[in-house]
Amino acid sequence: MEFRIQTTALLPEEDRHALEAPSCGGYVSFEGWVRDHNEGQQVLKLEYQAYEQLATREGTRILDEAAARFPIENAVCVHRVGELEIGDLAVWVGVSSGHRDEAFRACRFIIDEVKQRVPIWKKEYYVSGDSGWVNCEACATPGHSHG
Amino acid sequence: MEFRIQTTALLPEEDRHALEAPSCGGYVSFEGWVRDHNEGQQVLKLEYQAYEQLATREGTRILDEAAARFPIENAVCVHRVGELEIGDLAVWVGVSSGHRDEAFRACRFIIDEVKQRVPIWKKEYYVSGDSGWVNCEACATPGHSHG
Amino acid sequence: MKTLAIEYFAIFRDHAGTDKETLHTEADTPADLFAELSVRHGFPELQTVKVAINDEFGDWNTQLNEGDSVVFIPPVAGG
Amino acid sequence: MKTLAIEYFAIFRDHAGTDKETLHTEADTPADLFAELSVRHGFPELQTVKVAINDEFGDWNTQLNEGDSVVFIPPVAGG
Repeated sequence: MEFRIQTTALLPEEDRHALEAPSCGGYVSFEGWVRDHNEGQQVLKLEYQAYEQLATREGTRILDEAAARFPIENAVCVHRVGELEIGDLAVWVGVSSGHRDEAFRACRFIIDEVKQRVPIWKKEYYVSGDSGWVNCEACATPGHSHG
Repeated sequence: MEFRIQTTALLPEEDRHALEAPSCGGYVSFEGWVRDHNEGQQVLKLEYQAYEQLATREGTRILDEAAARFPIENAVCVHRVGELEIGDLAVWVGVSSGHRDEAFRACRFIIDEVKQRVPIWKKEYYVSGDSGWVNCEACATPGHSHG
Repeated sequence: MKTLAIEYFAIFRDHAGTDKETLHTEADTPADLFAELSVRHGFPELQTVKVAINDEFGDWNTQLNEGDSVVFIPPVAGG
Repeated sequence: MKTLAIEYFAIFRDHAGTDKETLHTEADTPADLFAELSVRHGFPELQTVKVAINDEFGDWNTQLNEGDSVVFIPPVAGG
Protein backbone atom coordinates (compact mmCIF):
# COMPACT_ATOMS: atom_id res chain seq x y z
CA MET A 1 0.00 0.00 0.00
CA GLU A 2 1.74 3.18 -1.12
CA PHE A 3 0.66 6.70 -2.01
CA ARG A 4 3.34 8.92 -3.53
CA ILE A 5 3.73 12.37 -5.03
CA GLN A 6 6.49 12.84 -7.59
CA THR A 7 7.73 15.49 -10.00
CA THR A 8 9.09 13.06 -12.59
CA ALA A 9 7.17 11.09 -15.22
CA LEU A 10 5.07 8.23 -13.84
CA LEU A 11 6.17 4.71 -14.79
CA PRO A 12 3.21 2.37 -14.17
CA GLU A 13 5.13 -0.60 -15.63
CA GLU A 14 7.57 -0.32 -12.74
CA ASP A 15 5.13 0.38 -9.93
CA ARG A 16 2.95 -2.47 -11.15
CA HIS A 17 5.51 -5.00 -10.02
CA ALA A 18 4.81 -4.17 -6.38
CA LEU A 19 1.25 -5.40 -6.92
CA GLU A 20 2.05 -8.82 -8.35
CA ALA A 21 1.30 -11.85 -6.19
CA PRO A 22 0.68 -15.50 -7.06
CA SER A 23 -2.67 -15.36 -5.26
CA CYS A 24 -3.94 -12.56 -7.50
CA GLY A 25 -6.14 -13.18 -10.50
CA GLY A 26 -7.17 -9.62 -11.22
CA TYR A 27 -5.46 -6.29 -11.68
CA VAL A 28 -7.22 -3.02 -12.48
CA SER A 29 -5.47 0.25 -13.15
CA PHE A 30 -6.62 3.79 -13.77
CA GLU A 31 -4.58 6.45 -15.50
CA GLY A 32 -5.56 10.12 -15.58
CA TRP A 33 -4.21 11.77 -18.71
CA VAL A 34 -3.97 15.49 -19.43
CA ARG A 35 -6.84 16.21 -21.83
CA ASP A 36 -6.79 18.94 -24.47
CA HIS A 37 -10.08 20.44 -23.30
CA ASN A 38 -12.13 21.03 -20.16
CA GLU A 39 -15.58 22.51 -19.78
CA GLY A 40 -15.58 23.99 -23.25
CA GLN A 41 -12.08 25.49 -23.12
CA GLN A 42 -9.07 24.35 -25.18
CA VAL A 43 -6.31 23.42 -22.76
CA LEU A 44 -2.62 24.02 -23.61
CA LYS A 45 -0.98 22.56 -20.51
CA LEU A 46 -1.52 21.98 -16.79
CA GLU A 47 0.30 22.79 -13.61
CA TYR A 48 -0.23 20.58 -10.57
CA GLN A 49 0.68 21.61 -7.03
CA ALA A 50 0.48 19.39 -3.96
CA TYR A 51 0.65 19.99 -0.24
CA GLU A 52 2.92 17.01 -0.10
CA GLN A 53 2.95 16.03 3.57
CA LEU A 54 -0.82 16.14 3.97
CA ALA A 55 -1.47 14.76 0.47
CA THR A 56 0.66 11.72 1.25
CA ARG A 57 -1.10 11.22 4.59
CA GLU A 58 -4.58 11.57 3.16
CA GLY A 59 -3.72 9.45 0.11
CA THR A 60 -2.39 6.69 2.36
CA ARG A 61 -5.57 6.85 4.44
CA ILE A 62 -7.61 6.37 1.26
CA LEU A 63 -5.60 3.27 0.31
CA ASP A 64 -6.07 1.90 3.83
CA GLU A 65 -9.81 2.54 3.61
CA ALA A 66 -9.94 0.75 0.25
CA ALA A 67 -8.18 -2.27 1.76
CA ALA A 68 -10.63 -2.29 4.68
CA ARG A 69 -13.68 -2.08 2.41
CA PHE A 70 -12.65 -4.46 -0.36
CA PRO A 71 -10.73 -7.77 -0.08
CA ILE A 72 -7.83 -6.61 -2.25
CA GLU A 73 -4.23 -7.77 -2.18
CA ASN A 74 -2.49 -4.45 -2.73
CA ALA A 75 -3.00 -0.92 -4.04
CA VAL A 76 -0.66 1.85 -5.13
CA CYS A 77 -1.37 5.41 -6.22
CA VAL A 78 1.17 7.86 -7.61
CA HIS A 79 0.38 11.47 -8.50
CA ARG A 80 2.64 13.70 -10.52
CA VAL A 81 3.07 17.43 -9.85
CA GLY A 82 4.65 20.27 -11.82
CA GLU A 83 4.01 21.26 -15.43
CA LEU A 84 2.33 18.64 -17.60
CA GLU A 85 1.62 18.62 -21.32
CA ILE A 86 -1.39 17.20 -23.17
CA GLY A 87 -1.28 13.40 -23.06
CA ASP A 88 0.97 13.27 -19.98
CA LEU A 89 0.06 10.87 -17.22
CA ALA A 90 -1.01 12.85 -14.13
CA VAL A 91 -2.15 10.07 -11.78
CA TRP A 92 -1.96 6.30 -11.74
CA VAL A 93 -3.85 3.85 -9.50
CA GLY A 94 -3.14 0.12 -9.54
CA VAL A 95 -5.04 -2.52 -7.55
CA SER A 96 -4.51 -6.28 -7.43
CA SER A 97 -6.82 -8.84 -5.88
CA GLY A 98 -7.95 -12.44 -6.00
CA HIS A 99 -10.95 -11.66 -8.18
CA ARG A 100 -11.78 -8.83 -10.54
CA ASP A 101 -14.86 -7.42 -8.83
CA GLU A 102 -13.01 -6.03 -5.83
CA ALA A 103 -10.14 -4.73 -7.97
CA PHE A 104 -12.58 -2.71 -10.10
CA ARG A 105 -14.46 -1.39 -7.08
CA ALA A 106 -11.38 -0.52 -5.06
CA CYS A 107 -9.68 1.21 -8.01
CA ARG A 108 -12.77 3.33 -8.62
CA PHE A 109 -13.10 4.14 -4.93
CA ILE A 110 -9.47 5.23 -4.70
CA ILE A 111 -9.48 7.61 -7.67
CA ASP A 112 -12.84 9.08 -6.65
CA GLU A 113 -11.63 9.75 -3.10
CA VAL A 114 -8.24 11.06 -4.24
CA LYS A 115 -9.94 13.61 -6.46
CA GLN A 116 -12.22 14.73 -3.64
CA ARG A 117 -9.95 14.68 -0.61
CA VAL A 118 -6.26 14.89 -1.39
CA PRO A 119 -4.78 18.42 -1.32
CA ILE A 120 -3.59 18.61 -4.91
CA TRP A 121 -4.50 21.47 -7.21
CA LYS A 122 -4.57 21.87 -10.95
CA LYS A 123 -4.12 25.09 -12.91
CA GLU A 124 -5.25 25.00 -16.52
CA TYR A 125 -3.58 27.16 -19.16
CA TYR A 126 -5.94 27.76 -22.06
CA VAL A 127 -5.34 28.38 -25.75
CA SER A 128 -7.22 31.66 -25.24
CA GLY A 129 -4.39 32.94 -23.01
CA ASP A 130 -6.45 32.63 -19.81
CA SER A 131 -5.56 30.33 -16.98
CA GLY A 132 -7.28 29.21 -13.82
CA TRP A 133 -7.23 26.92 -10.80
CA VAL A 134 -9.81 24.20 -11.39
CA ASN A 135 -12.73 24.31 -8.89
CA CYS A 136 -11.50 27.65 -7.55
CA GLU A 137 -12.19 30.24 -10.20
CA ALA A 138 -15.66 29.09 -11.17
CA CYS A 139 -16.89 28.47 -7.66
CA ALA A 140 -15.95 31.87 -6.27
CA THR A 141 -19.20 33.34 -4.97
CA PRO A 142 -19.97 36.53 -3.04
CA GLY A 143 -21.77 34.86 -0.14
CA HIS A 144 -19.19 32.20 0.64
CA SER A 145 -18.50 30.18 3.72
CA HIS A 146 -15.19 28.77 4.81
CA GLY A 147 -16.50 27.23 8.01
CA MET B 1 -11.32 -1.17 -31.50
CA GLU B 2 -9.44 -4.46 -31.66
CA PHE B 3 -9.91 -7.94 -30.23
CA ARG B 4 -7.02 -10.31 -30.72
CA ILE B 5 -5.95 -13.82 -29.73
CA GLN B 6 -2.21 -14.49 -29.51
CA THR B 7 0.14 -17.26 -28.39
CA THR B 8 2.95 -14.96 -27.30
CA ALA B 9 3.26 -12.94 -24.09
CA LEU B 10 0.92 -9.94 -23.88
CA LEU B 11 2.57 -6.51 -23.89
CA PRO B 12 0.02 -4.00 -22.55
CA GLU B 13 2.59 -1.17 -22.69
CA GLU B 14 2.61 -1.54 -26.47
CA ASP B 15 -1.10 -2.04 -27.08
CA ARG B 16 -1.85 0.90 -24.80
CA HIS B 17 -0.44 3.31 -27.37
CA ALA B 18 -3.35 2.59 -29.70
CA LEU B 19 -5.68 4.01 -27.05
CA GLU B 20 -3.96 7.35 -26.52
CA ALA B 21 -5.75 10.45 -27.78
CA PRO B 22 -5.48 14.13 -26.80
CA SER B 23 -9.22 14.20 -26.06
CA CYS B 24 -8.91 11.42 -23.45
CA GLY B 25 -8.69 12.12 -19.75
CA GLY B 26 -9.21 8.60 -18.46
CA TYR B 27 -7.77 5.17 -19.13
CA VAL B 28 -8.80 1.99 -17.33
CA SER B 29 -7.21 -1.39 -17.85
CA PHE B 30 -7.91 -4.86 -16.58
CA GLU B 31 -5.38 -7.68 -16.47
CA GLY B 32 -6.27 -11.28 -15.74
CA TRP B 33 -3.33 -13.07 -14.14
CA VAL B 34 -2.90 -16.80 -13.66
CA ARG B 35 -3.63 -17.41 -9.98
CA ASP B 36 -2.08 -20.19 -7.92
CA HIS B 37 -5.44 -21.47 -6.73
CA ASN B 38 -9.05 -21.90 -7.83
CA GLU B 39 -12.02 -23.19 -5.91
CA GLY B 40 -9.91 -24.74 -3.20
CA GLN B 41 -7.35 -26.42 -5.50
CA GLN B 42 -3.67 -25.49 -5.83
CA VAL B 43 -3.02 -24.65 -9.48
CA LEU B 44 0.33 -25.47 -11.15
CA LYS B 45 -0.29 -24.05 -14.61
CA LEU B 46 -3.03 -23.36 -17.15
CA GLU B 47 -3.70 -24.22 -20.75
CA TYR B 48 -5.91 -21.91 -22.80
CA GLN B 49 -7.53 -22.92 -26.09
CA ALA B 50 -9.51 -20.62 -28.37
CA TYR B 51 -11.77 -21.16 -31.34
CA GLU B 52 -9.93 -18.31 -32.96
CA GLN B 53 -12.20 -17.26 -35.84
CA LEU B 54 -15.36 -17.15 -33.75
CA ALA B 55 -13.57 -15.81 -30.65
CA THR B 56 -12.25 -12.88 -32.67
CA ARG B 57 -15.69 -12.20 -34.14
CA GLU B 58 -17.50 -12.40 -30.81
CA GLY B 59 -14.79 -10.40 -29.06
CA THR B 60 -15.03 -7.67 -31.68
CA ARG B 61 -18.82 -7.61 -31.27
CA ILE B 62 -18.35 -7.08 -27.52
CA LEU B 63 -16.03 -4.12 -28.12
CA ASP B 64 -18.55 -2.65 -30.58
CA GLU B 65 -21.32 -3.09 -28.02
CA ALA B 66 -19.19 -1.36 -25.37
CA ALA B 67 -18.62 1.58 -27.71
CA ALA B 68 -22.36 1.79 -28.42
CA ARG B 69 -23.28 1.69 -24.72
CA PHE B 70 -20.61 3.97 -23.29
CA PRO B 71 -19.12 7.16 -24.78
CA ILE B 72 -15.57 5.81 -24.91
CA GLU B 73 -12.78 6.78 -27.27
CA ASN B 74 -11.28 3.36 -27.89
CA ALA B 75 -11.02 -0.17 -26.48
CA VAL B 76 -8.68 -3.07 -27.08
CA CYS B 77 -8.73 -6.61 -25.71
CA VAL B 78 -6.03 -9.23 -26.20
CA HIS B 79 -6.27 -12.81 -24.95
CA ARG B 80 -3.37 -15.20 -24.79
CA VAL B 81 -3.66 -18.94 -25.51
CA GLY B 82 -1.36 -21.89 -24.93
CA GLU B 83 0.40 -22.93 -21.72
CA LEU B 84 0.61 -20.26 -19.02
CA GLU B 85 2.45 -20.27 -15.72
CA ILE B 86 1.37 -18.73 -12.39
CA GLY B 87 1.60 -14.94 -12.62
CA ASP B 88 1.38 -14.88 -16.43
CA LEU B 89 -0.94 -12.36 -18.04
CA ALA B 90 -3.84 -14.22 -19.70
CA VAL B 91 -6.05 -11.35 -20.83
CA TRP B 92 -5.74 -7.58 -21.05
CA VAL B 93 -8.48 -5.00 -21.63
CA GLY B 94 -7.70 -1.31 -22.12
CA VAL B 95 -10.27 1.47 -22.51
CA SER B 96 -9.74 5.20 -23.03
CA SER B 97 -12.37 7.91 -22.80
CA GLY B 98 -12.97 11.56 -22.07
CA HIS B 99 -13.93 10.91 -18.45
CA ARG B 100 -13.23 8.09 -16.05
CA ASP B 101 -16.77 6.88 -15.39
CA GLU B 102 -17.32 5.45 -18.86
CA ALA B 103 -13.83 3.96 -19.00
CA PHE B 104 -14.46 2.02 -15.76
CA ARG B 105 -17.91 0.88 -16.88
CA ALA B 106 -16.85 -0.13 -20.38
CA CYS B 107 -13.77 -2.01 -19.14
CA ARG B 108 -15.88 -3.97 -16.67
CA PHE B 109 -18.53 -4.67 -19.31
CA ILE B 110 -15.93 -5.97 -21.76
CA ILE B 111 -14.19 -8.39 -19.41
CA ASP B 112 -17.51 -9.67 -18.04
CA GLU B 113 -18.87 -10.33 -21.53
CA VAL B 114 -15.60 -11.84 -22.79
CA LYS B 115 -15.65 -14.35 -19.94
CA GLN B 116 -19.25 -15.29 -20.67
CA ARG B 117 -19.42 -15.29 -24.44
CA VAL B 118 -16.08 -15.72 -26.17
CA PRO B 119 -15.19 -19.33 -27.10
CA ILE B 120 -12.00 -19.64 -25.07
CA TRP B 121 -11.38 -22.50 -22.67
CA LYS B 122 -9.09 -22.98 -19.72
CA LYS B 123 -7.68 -26.25 -18.43
CA GLU B 124 -6.25 -26.17 -14.94
CA TYR B 125 -3.40 -28.47 -13.92
CA TYR B 126 -3.42 -29.02 -10.16
CA VAL B 127 -0.64 -29.73 -7.68
CA SER B 128 -2.59 -32.89 -6.82
CA GLY B 129 -1.90 -34.28 -10.31
CA ASP B 130 -5.49 -33.79 -11.48
CA SER B 131 -6.49 -31.48 -14.29
CA GLY B 132 -9.77 -30.22 -15.64
CA TRP B 133 -11.50 -27.86 -18.05
CA VAL B 134 -12.98 -25.03 -16.00
CA ASN B 135 -16.81 -24.92 -16.11
CA CYS B 136 -16.90 -28.31 -17.86
CA GLU B 137 -15.90 -30.90 -15.32
CA ALA B 138 -17.87 -29.57 -12.38
CA CYS B 139 -21.03 -28.83 -14.31
CA ALA B 140 -21.33 -32.25 -15.92
CA THR B 141 -24.72 -33.54 -14.82
CA PRO B 142 -26.68 -36.66 -15.75
CA GLY B 143 -29.83 -34.86 -16.87
CA HIS B 144 -28.22 -32.32 -19.19
CA SER B 145 -29.54 -30.30 -22.06
CA HIS B 146 -27.61 -29.06 -25.05
CA GLY B 147 -30.57 -27.43 -26.74
CA MET C 1 -25.22 -38.49 -46.94
CA LYS C 2 -23.23 -35.32 -46.60
CA THR C 3 -19.65 -34.48 -45.77
CA LEU C 4 -19.00 -32.17 -42.83
CA ALA C 5 -15.83 -30.72 -41.32
CA ILE C 6 -15.86 -31.02 -37.54
CA GLU C 7 -13.44 -29.15 -35.32
CA TYR C 8 -13.01 -30.01 -31.63
CA PHE C 9 -11.99 -27.81 -28.73
CA ALA C 10 -11.30 -28.26 -25.04
CA ILE C 11 -13.07 -31.18 -23.37
CA PHE C 12 -14.50 -32.40 -26.70
CA ARG C 13 -11.01 -32.45 -28.23
CA ASP C 14 -9.75 -34.51 -25.30
CA HIS C 15 -12.56 -37.02 -25.76
CA ALA C 16 -12.41 -37.13 -29.56
CA GLY C 17 -8.64 -37.55 -29.42
CA THR C 18 -8.28 -35.24 -32.42
CA ASP C 19 -8.72 -31.55 -33.20
CA LYS C 20 -10.61 -32.08 -36.45
CA GLU C 21 -12.15 -34.71 -38.65
CA THR C 22 -14.06 -34.99 -41.89
CA LEU C 23 -17.30 -36.86 -41.40
CA HIS C 24 -19.75 -38.58 -43.77
CA THR C 25 -23.07 -38.53 -42.03
CA GLU C 26 -26.85 -38.76 -42.38
CA ALA C 27 -27.29 -36.14 -39.62
CA ASP C 28 -29.68 -33.38 -40.73
CA THR C 29 -29.16 -30.97 -37.85
CA PRO C 30 -26.44 -30.09 -35.34
CA ALA C 31 -28.58 -31.79 -32.68
CA ASP C 32 -28.54 -35.06 -34.68
CA LEU C 33 -24.83 -34.69 -35.30
CA PHE C 34 -24.04 -34.02 -31.65
CA ALA C 35 -26.01 -37.11 -30.60
CA GLU C 36 -24.11 -39.22 -33.13
CA LEU C 37 -20.70 -37.90 -32.06
CA SER C 38 -21.52 -38.10 -28.35
CA VAL C 39 -22.02 -41.82 -28.71
CA ARG C 40 -18.95 -42.31 -30.87
CA HIS C 41 -16.55 -40.26 -28.75
CA GLY C 42 -18.19 -40.66 -25.34
CA PHE C 43 -18.66 -36.94 -24.78
CA PRO C 44 -19.47 -36.00 -21.17
CA GLU C 45 -22.86 -34.56 -20.38
CA LEU C 46 -22.48 -30.78 -20.01
CA GLN C 47 -24.94 -28.19 -18.81
CA THR C 48 -24.87 -25.99 -21.90
CA VAL C 49 -23.30 -26.64 -25.24
CA LYS C 50 -23.55 -24.23 -28.16
CA VAL C 51 -22.93 -24.89 -31.82
CA ALA C 52 -21.15 -22.90 -34.51
CA ILE C 53 -21.75 -23.49 -38.21
CA ASN C 54 -19.21 -22.04 -40.63
CA ASP C 55 -17.59 -19.99 -37.86
CA GLU C 56 -20.78 -18.33 -36.64
CA PHE C 57 -23.09 -19.24 -33.76
CA GLY C 58 -25.90 -21.42 -35.10
CA ASP C 59 -29.11 -23.13 -34.14
CA TRP C 60 -29.36 -26.75 -33.00
CA ASN C 61 -32.25 -27.40 -35.40
CA THR C 62 -30.95 -25.72 -38.51
CA GLN C 63 -30.47 -27.80 -41.67
CA LEU C 64 -26.84 -28.84 -42.22
CA ASN C 65 -25.53 -28.61 -45.76
CA GLU C 66 -22.81 -30.40 -47.68
CA GLY C 67 -19.41 -29.03 -46.76
CA ASP C 68 -20.49 -27.17 -43.61
CA SER C 69 -17.97 -26.82 -40.85
CA VAL C 70 -19.36 -27.52 -37.38
CA VAL C 71 -17.94 -26.78 -33.95
CA PHE C 72 -19.51 -27.74 -30.64
CA ILE C 73 -18.83 -25.19 -27.93
CA PRO C 74 -18.61 -26.41 -24.34
CA PRO C 75 -19.01 -23.86 -21.50
CA VAL C 76 -16.42 -21.15 -22.06
CA ALA C 77 -13.88 -19.99 -19.49
CA GLY C 78 -11.78 -17.20 -20.91
CA GLY C 79 -10.12 -14.55 -18.80
CA MET D 1 1.10 37.70 20.02
CA LYS D 2 2.25 34.43 18.53
CA THR D 3 4.45 33.44 15.63
CA LEU D 4 2.95 31.15 12.98
CA ALA D 5 4.37 29.55 9.83
CA ILE D 6 1.94 29.95 6.93
CA GLU D 7 2.31 27.97 3.70
CA TYR D 8 0.34 28.88 0.58
CA PHE D 9 -0.83 26.69 -2.27
CA ALA D 10 -2.62 27.17 -5.56
CA ILE D 11 -4.88 30.21 -5.78
CA PHE D 12 -3.81 31.43 -2.33
CA ARG D 13 -0.16 31.27 -3.37
CA ASP D 14 -0.94 33.31 -6.47
CA HIS D 15 -2.68 35.97 -4.37
CA ALA D 16 -0.13 35.99 -1.55
CA GLY D 17 2.70 36.21 -4.06
CA THR D 18 4.77 33.84 -1.92
CA ASP D 19 4.73 30.16 -0.98
CA LYS D 20 5.35 30.73 2.73
CA GLU D 21 5.71 33.39 5.34
CA THR D 22 6.31 33.70 9.07
CA LEU D 23 3.60 35.77 10.72
CA HIS D 24 3.29 37.55 14.08
CA THR D 25 -0.37 37.72 14.84
CA GLU D 26 -3.04 38.14 17.49
CA ALA D 27 -5.27 35.60 15.71
CA ASP D 28 -6.55 32.97 18.14
CA THR D 29 -8.10 30.57 15.62
CA PRO D 30 -7.64 29.61 11.98
CA ALA D 31 -10.88 31.48 11.25
CA ASP D 32 -9.41 34.70 12.71
CA LEU D 33 -6.17 34.12 10.83
CA PHE D 34 -7.93 33.48 7.52
CA ALA D 35 -9.95 36.68 7.90
CA GLU D 36 -6.76 38.64 8.62
CA LEU D 37 -4.87 37.17 5.64
CA SER D 38 -7.86 37.47 3.30
CA VAL D 39 -7.81 41.21 3.84
CA ARG D 40 -4.06 41.50 3.54
CA HIS D 41 -3.67 39.35 0.40
CA GLY D 42 -7.09 39.92 -1.17
CA PHE D 43 -8.00 36.23 -1.25
CA PRO D 44 -10.97 35.40 -3.51
CA GLU D 45 -14.15 34.17 -1.92
CA LEU D 46 -14.30 30.38 -2.38
CA GLN D 47 -17.09 27.94 -1.71
CA THR D 48 -15.19 25.71 0.70
CA VAL D 49 -11.81 26.19 2.26
CA LYS D 50 -10.29 23.77 4.72
CA VAL D 51 -7.46 24.32 7.13
CA ALA D 52 -4.49 22.18 8.13
CA ILE D 53 -2.57 22.74 11.34
CA ASN D 54 0.85 21.10 11.64
CA ASP D 55 0.23 19.03 8.51
CA GLU D 56 -3.10 17.56 9.61
CA PHE D 57 -6.65 18.65 8.85
CA GLY D 58 -7.86 20.94 11.62
CA ASP D 59 -10.85 22.84 12.88
CA TRP D 60 -11.55 26.49 12.10
CA ASN D 61 -12.23 27.26 15.77
CA THR D 62 -9.35 25.43 17.37
CA GLN D 63 -6.83 27.43 19.45
CA LEU D 64 -3.65 28.25 17.56
CA ASN D 65 -0.40 27.90 19.48
CA GLU D 66 3.00 29.51 19.20
CA GLY D 67 4.97 27.95 16.34
CA ASP D 68 2.04 26.22 14.64
CA SER D 69 2.21 25.79 10.91
CA VAL D 70 -1.02 26.64 9.12
CA VAL D 71 -2.16 25.88 5.57
CA PHE D 72 -5.41 27.01 4.00
CA ILE D 73 -6.73 24.49 1.52
CA PRO D 74 -8.79 25.75 -1.42
CA PRO D 75 -11.04 23.27 -3.31
CA VAL D 76 -8.83 20.41 -4.47
CA ALA D 77 -8.57 19.15 -8.05
CA GLY D 78 -6.21 16.22 -8.22
CA GLY D 79 -6.40 13.53 -10.86
